Amino acid sequence: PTAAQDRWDGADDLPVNPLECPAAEGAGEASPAEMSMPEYDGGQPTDAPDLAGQPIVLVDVPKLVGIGYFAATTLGQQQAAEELGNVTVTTDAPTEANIDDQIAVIDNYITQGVNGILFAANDPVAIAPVLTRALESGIHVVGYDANSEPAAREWFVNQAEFNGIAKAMIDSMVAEIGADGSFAIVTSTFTTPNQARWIAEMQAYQGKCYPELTWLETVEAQEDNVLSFNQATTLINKYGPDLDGIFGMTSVATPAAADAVAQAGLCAVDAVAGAAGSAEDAVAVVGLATPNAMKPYVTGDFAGCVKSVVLWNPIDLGYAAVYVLRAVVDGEFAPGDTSVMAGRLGELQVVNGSEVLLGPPFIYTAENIDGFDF
Amino acid sequence: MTATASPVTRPPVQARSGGFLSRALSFLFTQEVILFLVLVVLIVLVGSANPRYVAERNFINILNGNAYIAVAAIGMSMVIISRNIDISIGSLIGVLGTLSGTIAINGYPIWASWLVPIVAGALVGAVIGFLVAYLRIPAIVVTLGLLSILKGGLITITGGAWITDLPSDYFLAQMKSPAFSFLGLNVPEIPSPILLMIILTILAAIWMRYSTTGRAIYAVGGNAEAARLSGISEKRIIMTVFIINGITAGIAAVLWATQLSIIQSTVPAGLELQIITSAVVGGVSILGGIGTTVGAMLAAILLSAINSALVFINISPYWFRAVVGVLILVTVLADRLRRQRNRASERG
Amino acid sequence: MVPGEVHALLGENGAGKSTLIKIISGVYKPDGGEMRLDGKLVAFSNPREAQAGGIATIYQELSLYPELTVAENIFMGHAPRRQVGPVKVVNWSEMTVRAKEILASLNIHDLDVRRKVGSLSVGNRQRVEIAKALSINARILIMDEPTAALTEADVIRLFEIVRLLRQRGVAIIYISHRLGEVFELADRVTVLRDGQYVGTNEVKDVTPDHLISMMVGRTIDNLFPKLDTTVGAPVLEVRNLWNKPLCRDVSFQVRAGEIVGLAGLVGSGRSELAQTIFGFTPAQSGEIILNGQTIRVRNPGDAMKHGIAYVPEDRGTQGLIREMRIRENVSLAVLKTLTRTGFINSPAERDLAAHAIEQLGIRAYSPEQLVSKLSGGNQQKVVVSKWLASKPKVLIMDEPTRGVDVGAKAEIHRLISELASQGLAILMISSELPEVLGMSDRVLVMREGRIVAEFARKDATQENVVSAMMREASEPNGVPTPQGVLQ
Amino acid sequence: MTTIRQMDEQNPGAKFRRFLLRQEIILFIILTIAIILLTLGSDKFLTVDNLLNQGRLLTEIALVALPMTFIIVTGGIDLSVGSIMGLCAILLGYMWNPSGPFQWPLELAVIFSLVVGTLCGVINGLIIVRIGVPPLITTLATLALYRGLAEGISQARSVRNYPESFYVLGQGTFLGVPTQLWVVLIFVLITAIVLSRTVFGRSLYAIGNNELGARFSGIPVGVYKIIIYGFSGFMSGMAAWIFVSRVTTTRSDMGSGLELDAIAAVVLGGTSIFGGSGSIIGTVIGFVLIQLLKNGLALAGVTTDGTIVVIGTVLIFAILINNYIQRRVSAGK
Ligand SMILES: Nc1ncnc2c1ncn2[C@@H]1O[C@H](COP(=O)(O)OP(=O)(O)OP(=O)(O)O)[C@@H](O)[C@H]1O
Ligand SMILES: Nc1ncnc2c1ncn2[C@@H]1O[C@H](COP(=O)(O)OP(=O)(O)OP(=O)(O)O)[C@@H](O)[C@H]1O
Ligand SMILES: [Mg+2]
Ligand SMILES: [Mg+2]
Repeated sequence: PTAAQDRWDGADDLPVNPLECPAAEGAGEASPAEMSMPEYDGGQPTDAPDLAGQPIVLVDVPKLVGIGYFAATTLGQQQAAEELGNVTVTTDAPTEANIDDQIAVIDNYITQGVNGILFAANDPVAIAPVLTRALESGIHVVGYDANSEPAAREWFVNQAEFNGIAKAMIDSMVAEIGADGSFAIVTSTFTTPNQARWIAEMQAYQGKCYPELTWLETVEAQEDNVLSFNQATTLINKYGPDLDGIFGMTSVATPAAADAVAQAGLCAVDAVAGAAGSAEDAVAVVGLATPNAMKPYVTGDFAGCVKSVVLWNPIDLGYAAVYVLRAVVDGEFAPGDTSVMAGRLGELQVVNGSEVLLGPPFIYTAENIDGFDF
Repeated sequence: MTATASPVTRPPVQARSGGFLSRALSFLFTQEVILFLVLVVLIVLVGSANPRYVAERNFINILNGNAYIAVAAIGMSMVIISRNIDISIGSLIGVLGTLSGTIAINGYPIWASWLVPIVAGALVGAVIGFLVAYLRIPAIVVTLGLLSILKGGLITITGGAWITDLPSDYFLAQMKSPAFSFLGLNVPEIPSPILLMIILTILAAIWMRYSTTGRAIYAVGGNAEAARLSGISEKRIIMTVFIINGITAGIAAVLWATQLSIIQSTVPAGLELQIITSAVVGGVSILGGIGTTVGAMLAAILLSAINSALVFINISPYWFRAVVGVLILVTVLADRLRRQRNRASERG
Repeated sequence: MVPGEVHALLGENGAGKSTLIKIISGVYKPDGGEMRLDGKLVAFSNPREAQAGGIATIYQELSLYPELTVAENIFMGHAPRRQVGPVKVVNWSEMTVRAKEILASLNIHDLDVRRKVGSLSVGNRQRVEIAKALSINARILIMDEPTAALTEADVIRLFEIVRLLRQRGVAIIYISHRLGEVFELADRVTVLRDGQYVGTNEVKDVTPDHLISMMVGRTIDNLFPKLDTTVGAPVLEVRNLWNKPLCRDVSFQVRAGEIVGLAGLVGSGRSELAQTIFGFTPAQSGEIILNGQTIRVRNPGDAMKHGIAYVPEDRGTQGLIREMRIRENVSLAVLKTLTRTGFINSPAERDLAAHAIEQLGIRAYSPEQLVSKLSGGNQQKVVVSKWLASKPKVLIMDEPTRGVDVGAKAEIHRLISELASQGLAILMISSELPEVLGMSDRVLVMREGRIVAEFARKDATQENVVSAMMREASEPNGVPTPQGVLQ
Repeated sequence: MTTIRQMDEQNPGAKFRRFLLRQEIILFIILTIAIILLTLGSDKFLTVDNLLNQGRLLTEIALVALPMTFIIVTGGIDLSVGSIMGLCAILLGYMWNPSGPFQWPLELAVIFSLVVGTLCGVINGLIIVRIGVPPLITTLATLALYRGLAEGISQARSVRNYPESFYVLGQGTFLGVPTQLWVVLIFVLITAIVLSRTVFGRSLYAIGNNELGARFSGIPVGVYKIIIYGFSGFMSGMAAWIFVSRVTTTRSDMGSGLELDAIAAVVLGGTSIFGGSGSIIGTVIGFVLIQLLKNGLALAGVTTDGTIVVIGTVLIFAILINNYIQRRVSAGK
């Protein structure tokens, strides 16, 4: 949408598919997409050795190492590997979310000859050639968190559909600032595909359900928490009382934005020893983040600064990815199947042809957040 | 006046050549004064476009959030004045910040978590200094290697796990210091990063100008051979400079780590370029021998003020970096023209 | 050495004089032997210790900080300090005052101590270097060719200073290639050859010829072997050349086979003029005419294309690439002619270098030696040979024999004469008056950027030339005409 | 004196010893040792397929490291190469993009991006030469500027779906060897000959050792510098072209960090960061060594973070050993 571009929203320009508004709930949950299930559109490895039931060696290549989020997916993978007993997973990735380096890392593991590759792509297209090469070398490829072009991998474990996340985010924000508030966004970079997709879907959903919301602007903050903090602070200072809420689009940006709000004394609840401003000035923070990073603002020292954190469970995501790959190797999960068994997670549904859906996004609140540790 | 000027004006000895007026003029156009003027112009322009930019809180925030860069730029400018460079400084700050947090969550006293990184920084500085001064490996090579070692090593050791649950009295950078109240001045409480930045800059400026070691740094950077012949120990100076750089990196790391309730135990990307850019835009010559720490600090402030201003005046973030690049270029070109003019007037 | 003695150290280029004094002042470590100061055995492991021992040294190669002020350069390493509370800090005001005093004691009043040294002329830098050594209050002052970059007037001043110091009881080691100075100043003289001690004599007991034979191992009959040549048509002609500030409305010509000497005080603009003709600092206005044709010279490349060569005054920074080999230096200005379709013809290059070494008697063990490892004089020979290799029509030489020993000097002089007799037009800038007078067919005198006098060889006497150099600029035409607007 | 000279020429032993102790030879020995160790670490390492594949991956660094050698030999540096690469990649896609504003033929878009890359380098050169801003500062500023232009022009949109024929350069092979490796080979040969055998190359050394002296020798220092910075920009454009062809998409963050990798390769190759010495052969050994370490260590089971620790250490130690030996050699002379 052109109007959105003028606000540098950081959205991509792919087609959007907003979910039903909350009022119309009930009818909406049975997603119409399921009815017209598209054909399997993933790729297949050439001459993969039959290792059904045998030990396999996997490598996990997330976008980067060194952030809490991927530490959690790695944890989940290790849990799955331990449960299964016949899977070894090592995690290796660049130290910065850089597609050039990620390709080189994958390339090396192809040469080394692993049985399977799990990845979270820094760029869906750029990573495709090297993944295709992996498939051609008889290596199973399963993505999670950030997809590649479908033909370059077999399955993608989708943590939550983009429109689902978008809905949860906007709904949570509206619950705090009302349907006529105004908000800004702190994202990683405009070129990060997942974030761009979420923002696009948020825009579509907002346009459909809450047209009165004011969309101020989106700022970039890399995956750097000090930079995120500074950018959030700048937004707070720039808009003053005109700013009602901030979205953090990454697990780095959200706690940093919460810190910015807390240090500016703009938390909505006066749990923070008298430092809270009036409800008028308060700035709500909603975003994607891991629970541990957000506890201080939900139940800890700055309790109440943040009311809802949207996220799937990244441990489960990593866990599911390993189960999916094991099932593929064992021949229990093949194109055309509509579901797959994933250990403690039970049965997971196939959507969009070749994606395994982890489930609806989870919303952490003061009530439940202390039950999670990652 | 020369580029070795510092905030302390020189004794007003009447010069034989060049009248008082030209002298006053040339003082007016030192890099420091230019940076300051640019800063003022920026504040006035952006402030009139969006008055919230000049709000006291915004300014405090800008300074507060970037003080660690200015502090690191102090050490960096000394390194560059001595005709060396340190491109590992971003990684070092990441490592020392993580070290600080690790100490804090493991039940050691808070002062240890503030002090140990500084000592560790000094040690790393000593190692760099030793490699450069005694084993004669160029500083850029040593620090290029060290950059990889620190960056990779940090992740190998921490696995990228964030540090949370920091004790509540750990956050040095969030504390305010009633430092000036005892002077009876009606100054608002100044956040400690800003206070530290100012104090360290002034100390460094005085030291660079009034200590023999400080002068020797200029000598070594200006002409190492001559410095040796004047009996200055080049090796000792290089060691000193890198140790100080390590110390300021340690202080910067503590400010960096204590700003937020989470420490992201990774290396902040591109931080070394920000710090080096601050030093060179501040008038420190990459060829050694010229520059002041005050200039470096002003440049660090200016660059962060520009970043903030771009948000305030609604420049499309897609064009952010292009605008910053142009502004750096303009500052550098202005400095160049000034120097050429000065040289021409010296000759004429 | 005894207090109040001036002890001259002589030797050919590369004899080891500079090396010896660097050992004395703690720069190099001796392989063996001992050194006594006041009868006590001393060993300096670095220059600081030597300075503390009262030894101050003026090194042959200038060692200053271009970005620092004159005052700081003088006091680097031993700045006056002042107690502030518990710490000692540099006392800037005293530094300025004392720098002025020292310069004043050298009779130098026109040097602003707060100027950056980088903006000074070579001559002025040399003065700073002297002031720097004097600031140490040394008991022993070592001077390695201090007069190499000075003009007569400065030399006279320097001698006054040296005598003054001698009266104060300072012992002075004095290195120079100008024998006249030795006889004027020194009490005793020591000669070195190939790093070996040859002998020490009272100055009053020796003659110049005797010293030369001690140094060179043979005698030199004529230091200025000027050949009579037939002067041909003008080759280089300069008309109304302007390049402010130091080249003001200059016009002159140099004819084939003629050696024109250019004399002037430090900073009179001789080098500036030469560099303007050579295109290093292109002219603002005026004409350069070569063999009757006006040429445009925008950079040294242009000048070289037209056959103008320039031997610059400072070999270290301008003349040589010191970290490169002799071969590479000699061929640098003529690489284009040594190529086959862009590739360097290595055999031809080696021949060229070998020829140069032989022609000028450069003391090197191979053309592959790094120039930085040569002694000062031999380096100078490399610069000269580099420009001779370009087979120029006009050769401009700026201080061609600075720092060159008598033997080599005679060699270079003979070469200059020979080149002239082969029809080359030569413009020779020199601060050594005997050289100018001895070698030139014609002498031009420059002052404040203008050519103020011209003497034919027979009229060029010391008095004439010096008085033209020194005369106060009082003529009415001293005011710059608006001619700069021309063009 | 003559005796030394004769001795020097007649003693083949001494000559051989000097040859052995040359910078490049020592590096080559280090490389050989590394290869042996890495081969012991994994049997997948020393295979033709793996090595050829590594050739593909080192192309971009190799292409910018070659002109970087020229620049560092003159005592300069170019930090903007990664940003130029990003800008060229974006322009290539932007001008071609069939749904974009220009929709140029792909060939034209490639040529245009190469021209712009060259121009970016020339602008660096002009600022350095004409205005006299030191290279480090100039390219630090243009590092931000060119990357910013790439971001601004792309508006964070990527361009994909190039025609199949476009991928030959980045993914195809010629005579069994990855196409881009031939490109690297050709440029290695050209730059090596230019630097070691031509007037231009000799002049670069002269400039690096003593710029003023070079100017007094009639070398057109300014022109030469503009040429090499322009060449560096051109090669960044080449790297962008090959990279886009390899990964089939454009992103504005392509090539970030490339400058440090290239500089590391050059420096590891024995080129003095202060200018005046160095060689293309050294640089080639430098980038090959870095790439093989990355690859071989990964094959031996070392993770990426561990690998960069090793590379940093190797960089310091290689220079240390080399310095030590060179000093011994020159002391022995
Ligand atoms: N840095 C150096 N390394 C090795 N040898 C050197 C070095 N400098 C000079 N030499 C050699 O040492 C010898 C003595 O040189 P020195 O500079 O002492 O001569 P000098 O007597 O001062 O000559 P000049 O009159 O030309 O200055 C020469 O043969 C020279 O080649
Ligand atoms: N009186 C002066 N005041 C300021 N600068 C001066 C003065 N004299 C000379 N200079 C500077 O010194 C430089 C050297 O002048 P130039 O070399 O042309 O003189 P010269 O006659 O060759 O003297 P020298 O013997 O020092 O080489 C000039 O470019 C000028 O910048
Ligand atoms: Mg000497
Ligand atoms: Mg001169």
